[in-house]
Amino acid sequence: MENRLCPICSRQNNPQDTHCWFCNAELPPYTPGEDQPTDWLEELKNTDLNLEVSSSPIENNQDQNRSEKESEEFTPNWLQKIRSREASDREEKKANEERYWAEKRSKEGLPDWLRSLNEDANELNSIPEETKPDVEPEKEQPIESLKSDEGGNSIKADDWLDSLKTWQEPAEEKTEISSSQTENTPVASSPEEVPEDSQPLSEPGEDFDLNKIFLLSEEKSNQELSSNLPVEEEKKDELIEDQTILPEGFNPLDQLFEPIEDAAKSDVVTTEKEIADIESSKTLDSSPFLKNLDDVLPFDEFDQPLEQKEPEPKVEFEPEPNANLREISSEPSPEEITPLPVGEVKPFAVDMEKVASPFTPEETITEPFKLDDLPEWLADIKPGEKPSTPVKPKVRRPVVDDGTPMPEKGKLPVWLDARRPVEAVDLPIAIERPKPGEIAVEGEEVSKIPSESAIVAPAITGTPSELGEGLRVSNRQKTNAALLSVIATSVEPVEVSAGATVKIGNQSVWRSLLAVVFLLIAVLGGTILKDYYLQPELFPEEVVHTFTLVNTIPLDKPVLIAGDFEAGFAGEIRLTFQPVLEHMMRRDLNFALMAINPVDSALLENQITNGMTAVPSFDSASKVVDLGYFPGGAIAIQNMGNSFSNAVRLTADLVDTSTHEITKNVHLLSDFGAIVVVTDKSENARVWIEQIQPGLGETPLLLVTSAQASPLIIPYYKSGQVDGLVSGMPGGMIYQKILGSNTGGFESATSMQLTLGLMASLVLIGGFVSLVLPKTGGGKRQ
Amino acid sequence: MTFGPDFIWIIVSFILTILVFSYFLGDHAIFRFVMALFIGVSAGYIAVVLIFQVIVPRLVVPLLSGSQLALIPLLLSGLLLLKLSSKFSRFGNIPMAYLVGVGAAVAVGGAVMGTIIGQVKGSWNEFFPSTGGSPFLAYLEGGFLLIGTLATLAYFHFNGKKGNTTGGKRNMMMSIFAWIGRIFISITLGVVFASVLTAAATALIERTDFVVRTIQLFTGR
Amino acid sequence: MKSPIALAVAVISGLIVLLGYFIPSPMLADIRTPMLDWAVILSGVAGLVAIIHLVFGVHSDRVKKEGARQWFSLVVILCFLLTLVAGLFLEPTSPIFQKVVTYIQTPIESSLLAILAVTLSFSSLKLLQRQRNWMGIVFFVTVILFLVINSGLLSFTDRIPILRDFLSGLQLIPTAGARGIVLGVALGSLATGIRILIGAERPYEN
Amino acid sequence: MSSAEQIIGFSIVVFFTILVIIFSTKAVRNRYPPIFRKIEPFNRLKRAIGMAVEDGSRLHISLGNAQLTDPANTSGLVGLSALHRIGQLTSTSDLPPICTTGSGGLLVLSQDTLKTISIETNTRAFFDANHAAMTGATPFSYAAGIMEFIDNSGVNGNVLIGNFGTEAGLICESLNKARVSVTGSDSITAQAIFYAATQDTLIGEELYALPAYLAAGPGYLASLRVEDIFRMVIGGGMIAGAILKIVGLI
Repeated sequence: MENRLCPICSRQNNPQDTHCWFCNAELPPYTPGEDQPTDWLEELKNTDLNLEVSSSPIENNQDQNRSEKESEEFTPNWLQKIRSREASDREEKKANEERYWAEKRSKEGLPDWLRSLNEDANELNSIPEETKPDVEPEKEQPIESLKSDEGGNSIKADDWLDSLKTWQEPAEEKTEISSSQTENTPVASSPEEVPEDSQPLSEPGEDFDLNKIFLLSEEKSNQELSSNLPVEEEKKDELIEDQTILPEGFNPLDQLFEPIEDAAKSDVVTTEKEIADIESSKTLDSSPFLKNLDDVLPFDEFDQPLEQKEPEPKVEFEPEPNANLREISSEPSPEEITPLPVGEVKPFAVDMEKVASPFTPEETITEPFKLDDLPEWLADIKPGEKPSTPVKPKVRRPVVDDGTPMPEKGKLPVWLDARRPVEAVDLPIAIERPKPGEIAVEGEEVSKIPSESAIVAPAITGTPSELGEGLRVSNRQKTNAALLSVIATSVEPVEVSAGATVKIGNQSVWRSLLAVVFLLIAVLGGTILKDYYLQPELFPEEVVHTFTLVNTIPLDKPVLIAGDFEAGFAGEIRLTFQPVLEHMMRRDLNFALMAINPVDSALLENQITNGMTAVPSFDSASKVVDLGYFPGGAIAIQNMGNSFSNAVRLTADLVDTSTHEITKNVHLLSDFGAIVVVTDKSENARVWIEQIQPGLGETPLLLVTSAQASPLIIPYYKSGQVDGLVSGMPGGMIYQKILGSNTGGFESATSMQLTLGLMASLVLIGGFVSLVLPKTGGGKRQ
Repeated sequence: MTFGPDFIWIIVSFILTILVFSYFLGDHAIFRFVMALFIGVSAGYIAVVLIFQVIVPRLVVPLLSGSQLALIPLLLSGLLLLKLSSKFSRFGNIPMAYLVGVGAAVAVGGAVMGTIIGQVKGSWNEFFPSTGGSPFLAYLEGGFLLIGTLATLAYFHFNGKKGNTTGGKRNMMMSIFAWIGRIFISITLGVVFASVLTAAATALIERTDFVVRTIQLFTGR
Repeated sequence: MKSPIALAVAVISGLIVLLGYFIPSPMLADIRTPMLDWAVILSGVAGLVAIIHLVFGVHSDRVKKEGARQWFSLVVILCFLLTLVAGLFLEPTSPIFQKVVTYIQTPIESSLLAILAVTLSFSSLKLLQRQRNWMGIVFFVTVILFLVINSGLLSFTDRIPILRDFLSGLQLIPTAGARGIVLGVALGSLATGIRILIGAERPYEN
Repeated sequence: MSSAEQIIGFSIVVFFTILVIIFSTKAVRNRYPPIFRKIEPFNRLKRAIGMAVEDGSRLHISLGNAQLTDPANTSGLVGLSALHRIGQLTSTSDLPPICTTGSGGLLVLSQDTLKTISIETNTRAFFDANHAAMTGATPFSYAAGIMEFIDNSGVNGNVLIGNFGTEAGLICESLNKARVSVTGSDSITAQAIFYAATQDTLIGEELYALPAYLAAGPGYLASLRVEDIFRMVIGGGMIAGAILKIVGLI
């Protein structure tokens, strides 16, 4: 092989080049016997996947040289054109390079910040002895070239673009290192091992630093921000560090889905026309994917867009798209950073990774593709497992790029297409053919979104649809998108309920009918059938015990009634608590009402008023004190457990509790005759049991709860932590029966039994029907 | 029944119940109207309660009585109110930090002292025979509960083996326990769900009963 | 904005309150009790801030915009103002003002809960379609069984000792399951709380 | 509360903290990389996040109605962490997530979180304080408010993480139109309702793992590992105590 490989971007250059024609990185000295770099996919296939080269739709040739020859043999016209254009461009570049070298030689030294960057980069690049590959000197080169790149950035492009480049490089570099490692190691590692393997490389060897771990270097000075590069280097470290801890589905794309990430990166660079053009043409030479896809997709499919792209006029550097690009990559430009207050800008690298992380193939994988990683992805394409439906070229085929991409409203911008999360591909939609005559952006067919689904944020002027203007998608992206389509067609489409709307309509009818049945039963049970209910054979022990305890409450001590329930449960609580309250009123006990929930003060007062109709002798004015709303939830209850008089100083009428007739002798909760907690939630009850009960001594803790809380409270009653329990309407009815009163509830007993019976039948029928019907992807998905 | 203010309130209550029940026919404008009313009224009520039963007795009264300690919550409250301003909202970070810090401590304290120690002790107590009960039965019951609790805990075990960071699998032993735990969890959730349905059914019956009674009141039957 | 003061406030206040759980020192209690009181006050003020934002932020914004939500927000604002004014004049302990709860809030909330009876039953119809696995089937059977038990239709089993013991034993299972769930939740709470107390999680910063 | 219990409690807190810090260090993470079991709802959530970016729809995160002074607040705080992470992940979408709560404290925190996201991801133009709201002051009005708040907001995925009660059933009603709804609560009642009414329910402690599974940071991963260790310790303590109880030593 005559060409020289760039250690940064892994692309081939002429042997005489000193700098990479694509990324301007310094090339290592040329050695005639230099090995071809292995790409990870090739390795993957050799080791893990065992794909049969001949049969796989994405087959990769084992013999790189052979593939080169083949590609030369079949070089189509369009490729020849591109290459001839490349040649002319190279000549132009050469002149620039010479100028650059001269400049570089004239430089006496590097600025401090760049030197430190170099050190950092070396540290980053340092490889443990045992794993250090032989090609280390070559690997040192990229850093050098990176340095020189940065040094010369004033020549080339604007600052932000350079910073973007440097940002890209660590990932590339890392891939390079890992591929070199595997090249030198007999036992090839799978791509998912790459981060682990390369982890030590990225480790600066520092010990635990809480700030770094948790804060991700949040305190950045303005100086650091403006000088960008050292910061970038730090972020690089973190980026690499985080790669090891990212969970499934959030591995950075450069590890898991390198080609797409590359494409995305190239996207960022496309604003510089030369790079963009070369990128697109060179991709055809070097991308393993293209070689694979050559078998799947006829060359003429790629022909058209490239030919159209070629005569494209030079794109001017426009500030607006650049700003958008910054947003895409989450890279704040220096101009944008400057006005920000110190510390408001998060480290870029971390953010970028975080932002990019959903676009990993893993998720795709969960549902339509059943893949966990890129390698597994490919693993799913078994030898000979070509798509059952032959790929329709027109569907996958990149459409004309007229050089002025104007994404339509409601469609994703090109850059997002390039970075789009694979898992989000709604396959039936994704392979939809563009409408005739529709001018679509390249690669758009993969990400075609129905316009009705795109909702534009109100009051936001610049949507990403607009932000995507002026961007182009490289051929690498196109090939990757095409690859996805190939894979997509081989996977069963996601089940989409076609008649969702109809079903929803039907559902509301069924639900209305069901509601009518429920209401009818409730009405009939409360009127005509009200005497036909089944009486319990035995009274529950806890209710009987509660009744006994209420009978033993000393008359000289007040009872604390704490309401901790929602207004929605007031009906059920009334039926449950009314007989207990009536019993206590009959005993002429004093009450202190406390509302843990703001509405309970009113509801408890209301129950006292109702009780007075049954017990008219009860004088609520002198027997009841309203302590009002007691805010603070659990901590307030805990405080009250420590000292009631300190925690509750005032009544609802702002009278001091220590002077009030009913509460003046109460200092601790144990000074009450009984604590009655009325609640609808088991969690609330648990707070009372855990925080209050241990300090109550002889004072009984009685719980009156909604039916929904009872299953989780009964164990506390059985273990003796709760002294009495009345729960739900049935509990209230039994208490009424023991008390010999009628506070309501008996009239509803039949309704209750019939309603619950109906519910049980419905669940049963629904269950059996469900077993017959196919499983849904989830009710919510409809 | 006299046609006094209470009667008007009952009519209001009746109408509101019917309007909410109209949701059975679908989500429509009238139902939305009631929801808007509900949101507005409940927000107003809570605001009044917060002012009169939290701010006044706990902040204003101590301040008026000359407590200098009350100046701290006053200052913090003032800073917190700045959260309403987009310009000065950052000054509200300090009271929020205070609130979050205290909240976290309460959560940690409650989790450790209330739940972890409380529940572990509770599981021990299951082995204590109740008065007059057979010790063997208590051990059997306690053992059953202990296995159930341990299995449920095993279900939540996150560490796995083989695979990437969040794609691992449980080991064999843990899988068996987790399977048992899953049964316990299912039964627990099933029992609680049945109880929720019971509570909801009670509300349905209570409301239907109210509607029927009110209609009877109107018709004089 | 990252502020070391906010971090210090969160960590120190949290640690003081937390230590109060473990160290029974009267001096610590003297500091801790007012600190908890302040938290309660701040929680109330935060509630007010949220209500003001809801009414004069979210809903008043919507009133200004054209659309179907306009009238909805208008009703919210009017009802809020009416209730607030009434409350400020009458005070919350007034029996008249309390009718807001007993005759407006309670019927609406109870009716919403009643609606749940139907909607949850309806959801349960498709339960096994969604959760067709062992866990779903056990859940399904349990729901049916306990609905029947709660209805009282099995009250005859009280006379049959074996059945009575079986049903009583069945009710032990939720105890074990709930204990496991509660312990798990406590571990999660502990982890979350500790992350905040060591400053690893700072939701209060912007 | 006995002093022995207080010592045990204090030890639990101290050791838990130390272990979280140790497992957060790079050295430990690299030497013993964490591997956690697969939890299907999280995969669906990741997919929903991707979908939200893809099809220009929103994600709605609801944090429940726990007060910050309540021990149940941690589930809401976990919801906040999830909001933060989801906000970062969907920052390339033109519709940032919206957030609803039923508690004042959580509202303020969620607004701060949304603001932080907008700063971190350079999307301040998209920040709107009204994207977070306390939709109602009581649990039921909060649920009713959610119905209205997310209606016509382009919401196609919901994440309900926090403390809920029975109102969870009402909230589920408003989720029906969404593609994915991941739900979790520390309340057993809400868990039961979610399990019956939604597809992707996180049971118990699983909800606390959400930020870790969304790769929110090493602290979250470390917490999960320490939780596992303490789960073992608790299990061991229960068994040991039971034996001692049977023997009659305690």
